[in-house]
Amino acid sequence: MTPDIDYLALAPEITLAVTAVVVLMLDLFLPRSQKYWTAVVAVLGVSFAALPLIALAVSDVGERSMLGGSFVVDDFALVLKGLFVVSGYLVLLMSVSYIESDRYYQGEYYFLMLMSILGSVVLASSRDLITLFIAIELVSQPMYLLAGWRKGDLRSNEASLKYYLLGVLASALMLYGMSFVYGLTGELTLAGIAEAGAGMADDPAFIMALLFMIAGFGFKVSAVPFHFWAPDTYEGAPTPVTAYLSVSSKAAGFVALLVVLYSAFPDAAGVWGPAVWILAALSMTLANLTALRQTNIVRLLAYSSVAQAGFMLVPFAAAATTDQIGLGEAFAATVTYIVIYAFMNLGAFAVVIAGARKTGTGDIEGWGGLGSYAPGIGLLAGAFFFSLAGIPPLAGWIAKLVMFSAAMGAGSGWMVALAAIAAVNAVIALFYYARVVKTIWMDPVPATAPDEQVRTSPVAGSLGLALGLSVVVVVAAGFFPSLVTFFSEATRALAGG
Amino acid sequence: MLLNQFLILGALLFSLGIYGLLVRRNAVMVLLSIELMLNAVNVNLVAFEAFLQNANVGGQIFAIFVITVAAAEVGVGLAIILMIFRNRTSANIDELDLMKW
Amino acid sequence: MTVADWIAEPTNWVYLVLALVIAVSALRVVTSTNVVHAALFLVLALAGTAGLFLLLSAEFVAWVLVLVYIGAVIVLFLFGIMITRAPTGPNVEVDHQRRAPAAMAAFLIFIVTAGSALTAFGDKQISNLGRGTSTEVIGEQLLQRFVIPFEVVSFVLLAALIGGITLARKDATPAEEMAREGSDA
Amino acid sequence: MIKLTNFAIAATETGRAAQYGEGNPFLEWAWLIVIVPFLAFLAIVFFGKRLPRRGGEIAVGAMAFVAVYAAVLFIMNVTGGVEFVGDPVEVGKIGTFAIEWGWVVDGLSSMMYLVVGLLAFLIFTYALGYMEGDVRVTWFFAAFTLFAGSMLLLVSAPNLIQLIVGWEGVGLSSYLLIGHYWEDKENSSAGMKAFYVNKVADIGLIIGAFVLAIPVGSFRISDILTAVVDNPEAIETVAMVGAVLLFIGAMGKSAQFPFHVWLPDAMAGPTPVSALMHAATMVTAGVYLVARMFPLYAEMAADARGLVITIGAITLIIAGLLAVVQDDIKKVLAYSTVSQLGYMVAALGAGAYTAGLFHLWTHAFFKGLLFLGAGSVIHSVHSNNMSDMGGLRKPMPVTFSTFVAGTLALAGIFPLAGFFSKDEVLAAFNHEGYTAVLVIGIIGAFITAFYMARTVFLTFYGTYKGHGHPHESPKVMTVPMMILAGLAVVGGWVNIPGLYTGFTEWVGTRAHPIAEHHAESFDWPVLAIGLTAALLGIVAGYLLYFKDKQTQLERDTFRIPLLWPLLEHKYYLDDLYLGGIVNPIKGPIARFVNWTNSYIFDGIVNGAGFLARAVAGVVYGVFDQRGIDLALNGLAFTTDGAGGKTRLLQTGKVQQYAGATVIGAALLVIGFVIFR
Repeated sequence: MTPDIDYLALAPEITLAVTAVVVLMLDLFLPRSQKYWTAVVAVLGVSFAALPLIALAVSDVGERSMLGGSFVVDDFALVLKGLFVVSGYLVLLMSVSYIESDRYYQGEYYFLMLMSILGSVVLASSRDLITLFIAIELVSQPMYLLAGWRKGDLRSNEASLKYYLLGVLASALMLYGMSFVYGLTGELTLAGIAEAGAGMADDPAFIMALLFMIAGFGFKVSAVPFHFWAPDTYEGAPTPVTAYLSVSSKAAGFVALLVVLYSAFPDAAGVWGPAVWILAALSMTLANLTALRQTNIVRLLAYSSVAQAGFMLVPFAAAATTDQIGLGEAFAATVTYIVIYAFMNLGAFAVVIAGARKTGTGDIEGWGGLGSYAPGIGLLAGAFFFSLAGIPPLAGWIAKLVMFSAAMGAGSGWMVALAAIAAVNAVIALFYYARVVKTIWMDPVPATAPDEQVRTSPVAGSLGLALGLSVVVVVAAGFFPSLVTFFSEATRALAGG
Repeated sequence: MLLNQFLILGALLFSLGIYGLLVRRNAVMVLLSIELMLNAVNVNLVAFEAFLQNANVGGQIFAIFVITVAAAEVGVGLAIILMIFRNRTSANIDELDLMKW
Repeated sequence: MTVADWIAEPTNWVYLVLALVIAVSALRVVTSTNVVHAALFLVLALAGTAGLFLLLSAEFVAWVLVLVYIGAVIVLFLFGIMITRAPTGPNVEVDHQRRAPAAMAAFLIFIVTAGSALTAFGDKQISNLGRGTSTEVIGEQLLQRFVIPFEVVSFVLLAALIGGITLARKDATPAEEMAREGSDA
Repeated sequence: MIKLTNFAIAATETGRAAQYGEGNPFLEWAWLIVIVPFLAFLAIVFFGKRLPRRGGEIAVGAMAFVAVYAAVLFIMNVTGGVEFVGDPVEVGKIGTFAIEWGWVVDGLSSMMYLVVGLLAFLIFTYALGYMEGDVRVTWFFAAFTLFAGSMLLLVSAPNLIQLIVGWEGVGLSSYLLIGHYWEDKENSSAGMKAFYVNKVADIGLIIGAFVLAIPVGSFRISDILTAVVDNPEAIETVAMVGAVLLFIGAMGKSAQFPFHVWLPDAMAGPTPVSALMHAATMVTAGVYLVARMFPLYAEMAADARGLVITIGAITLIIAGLLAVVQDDIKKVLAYSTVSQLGYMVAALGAGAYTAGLFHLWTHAFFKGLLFLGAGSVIHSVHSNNMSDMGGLRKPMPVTFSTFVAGTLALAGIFPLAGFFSKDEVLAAFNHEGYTAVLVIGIIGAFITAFYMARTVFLTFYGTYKGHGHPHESPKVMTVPMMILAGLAVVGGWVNIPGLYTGFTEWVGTRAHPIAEHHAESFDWPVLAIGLTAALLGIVAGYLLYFKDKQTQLERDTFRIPLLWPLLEHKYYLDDLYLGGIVNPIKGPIARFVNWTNSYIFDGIVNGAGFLARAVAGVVYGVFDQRGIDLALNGLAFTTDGAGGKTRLLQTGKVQQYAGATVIGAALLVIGFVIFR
């Protein structure tokens, strides 16, 4: 008896897996001077993975479910797979010049990156606890290693170990929760859990299981108080890896949260809604306040990304106090925010890579006057940071708007309070985002700046491409939100709204 | 047999693992504690499986996956510890605080 | 169910012995001052767990545990301990001074986990254990219902293997590398 | 007061039935007004540097287009009335809400298009001369175009989302422009301050928009206003909250107390920016918002109007007093703007839609003019401070005469523009029964005239105290000033009660017509008192800053007032006699008049002038600089300080992180189990 496998539905995963193996093989046989081929193959492979996604999106079969509903390719999965492939593509582009410039292991780097992307793509389709768990592990484990990829750098070592230890702890908590979910409901598929778990929302064991799982996912999305690894790891890890951690890895955490909370625990929204409310409020406030005092740009972005995670969690909290339509709306709001956030944050990290090359430092002070000798980078920095701050008409503003809409639409006093907290935090965030832009444009060039030749050296082509693609999306989606909302609206079916 | 006699043993293992994770200075010993925690999950899963008697033996399958992943995790963890040891000639994790605030 | 009933069941005697072994060795894992001892206590705890699994008629999982953990992982650990020259003698500072807060946190978790188990399952019995789960069923499930995670977990292992080797291996100096490149060409 | 039932009648009564609407190509293509500035912005960014005037010509060209197109629309409105909402383009969805881009052409927006387009065109032309040789001319014009474009986007908005986008765009580009001379740290931080203060208030706008849109189910302004008129239960409960929140946003942009603190600092930007910002864009946005949502304030949220009028009144008096003690000529004008905005807001709060907008209209001309004049002076003497000026009447005749025209218009002297609009505002206060506000308004009129007279005398009379030789500005700068001077004179003649009230009809055509009281003739007592107050203000300024030489020398140093009339005013009277006015009637009558004059009349005038200065000094020193600034800085400091504390959580020790994670998870569980 062979399992019924829909190979078209699995085509993106297969493409990525084959690419990864090819990259590994190439790395084995290529001489050192030819290693760049691994990068080319990796980038091409990720692009090819988009083709079956498009084929699936236009095919007539609405929803492809296999293996007893534990692996489903529906609109939600397609949209998120698309996001993972595109952001993976951008991260690979950002990696090329960065990885080449030092004595890094290129072939293994791209292999591990592809593994992690593969994990996230599998994750988007996972609809049972085991597949979900394995997919999350495949996303994370390569990242534990890649965070330490600058082997000789003590900070990178430390980043790796901190991420690893806390990651494993989070996995253990999540697994403990999952084991109880299985024990209580006797089901592994999310649909089965939703059915069997209905009416259990008051059971302390059920609450414990649910909250432990949220803690595990909260680690991935770096929500306070599970965020502690993020600033240290972001600072120490190679910057493209950080970009991946703050976007794809975080998005993977959100995908897990979305599918688990909305499709496995819809009846327990009264538990996870308030829990996420607390996480959201804490994340926004604590991270924004701390970000005010940061002097390192990557660390600033780390706290910014924790705060952004808080914003993304807001609609979850709204879901608890709303009806079925509002549930779908909250779901779509989170997806919209994730998609927009992915592009603006990747753009911001691409700017950081380009800017750090030119200024020779990650200290914000050292970036003074960057706008005068690299106006292009300066403008892009302005676009991405203001987008993160939610200034219209950049895409980040749509994200904020959607988030506010979901919060206010729920109509309960608690949600209005959370919306107010979010609003205050949006203003606090403006302080540190605008400060970076101000430094870039309005401060004098510091004496420690590198010489003319370094400052005016051109940006690597691949990095330029990544910057260009992200800025196009960030600007275009600001004017035409449909570019994003068309996709996120398609996903809301998962929440039944 | 009671189901709970296994679950409480699992809870005990899990808590001891957490205690070890928080209190051990040596990185290898922290890894040992993590193994305790994952093992607690396995105890839970197998006990639940025995209790539920599911046809698809999901609990046991889950436990197998956990064991596999735990093995991979140990490999990754030891690699990281080795790398750090090479740079600092110490595997004490409380000495790692270059990055803070 | 009274205590007398519980003791009347012979399997519970087995359980009691195994549980004591597991609990004591787990405690020693996190308190022993000698890393090698700690690792060996972990072996004991895992062996006890494997025994529990047999008691719960999960033979396959029990043997996987023995083979993978005791056979491979612990060996890996011991290598790790040797290579990192972890403190092996007594009287070495292997713990923090902050035992109390750590114990508090662990105790909180114990309350939460054990408490929820108690409220949820009360005196539910494990019965009808039968002859145990056949390996055939597990194999079938793994390759049918769970074939995707099964394939994916192989990638997890591969990634851990490749990445682990890359991180852990000693880098050649640039001169050595040049020489090797030369010989390649 | 307005009653809900009047609305149906009002629709037929006030606005003329609009003659132009669907199908008219000018209206169908009116979105060009909004798009062209943005295209110009892109063109300047990409090609500006290569052009002879570094991109300025593109900016001026774009604004000329806007001005001409707006003029066509305006003429269409004047001749037949326009009421048109373009088919919106749906660009996305937030849940059930559509995000749309669209454009509105009606009485209100066509008036604003014209004001923005015309002022922007004139000021951009002026800026060609003013900014010549600046380091970042291209960048300046790019941001300036963006500024005007954002304002037009805001004005054209048929829905609150588009309005907010334009709103934020105005804030962002103003930040860029205020910080233009960023080499000076103070300037870039002034830009930041403007940005932050606005952003804080914007929260009100954004949340307010949601509060109103959610029960209505749409962000379209017309839907919301229709709901207001239809009076459904759902919106009734939130109308008040929504109206107040929207008004908080308006307070930020229109620099109403206590959000006014950013505006004077915003003077750090180049003068053309100040001119545009104060005359037509940005600060008028708040007034525009309240006017656009007027039916909401008139009907459901009538209680919110109490807040509106209170804030307006407080702002007008406080800012007016502040203007008195400024030495920086631009700051005088800045506080003056704040004060005049207070008039507009208070008028809207009193339910006088037309009066508020009328004052916006006339104010645009004379305040634009005054800023250009100030810029011309600054350009010439290279200082903002009036203590470096004086005696500029001779070397700068055009600037002088146009500036005086602007001053008289602002002071509200017959028959200049400000006279009619200010009188209409005061009359509205009187008619609606806001006596206290009327009194404040009249005192404000006195203060306005006083500080403007002071400015004119200190700048253009006396002796020159600066360095170098002042000279008249080039044609490219003076011609826009002359045009604006002309408008400052005649701008008010479009709404003369009892004679010609075209303006009332022009702004009346809109989808939700406004029912309000329109006086058939002047409110003569109010007119007389208001005009007298203005004249007294000028006289007081004249006495203190022209006749009183010592004051002129000491400028703003305070002197004991009681000695002063005794010493100086004899001289004044002598002068008056020598002038030949009183000479023929020397004798007891003359002496009596003389005595009355010096002891009572002058006493009142000068005493009031002194009092104004004293109060202003206190308000400025204690309240504005210390109180509000401290609060703002304190806020920044507290958050920053909190950041310093929260930072400490990140100890760098991985096991403490793990502990926090574990305890966090455990406490969550315990909390939920216990509290459920």
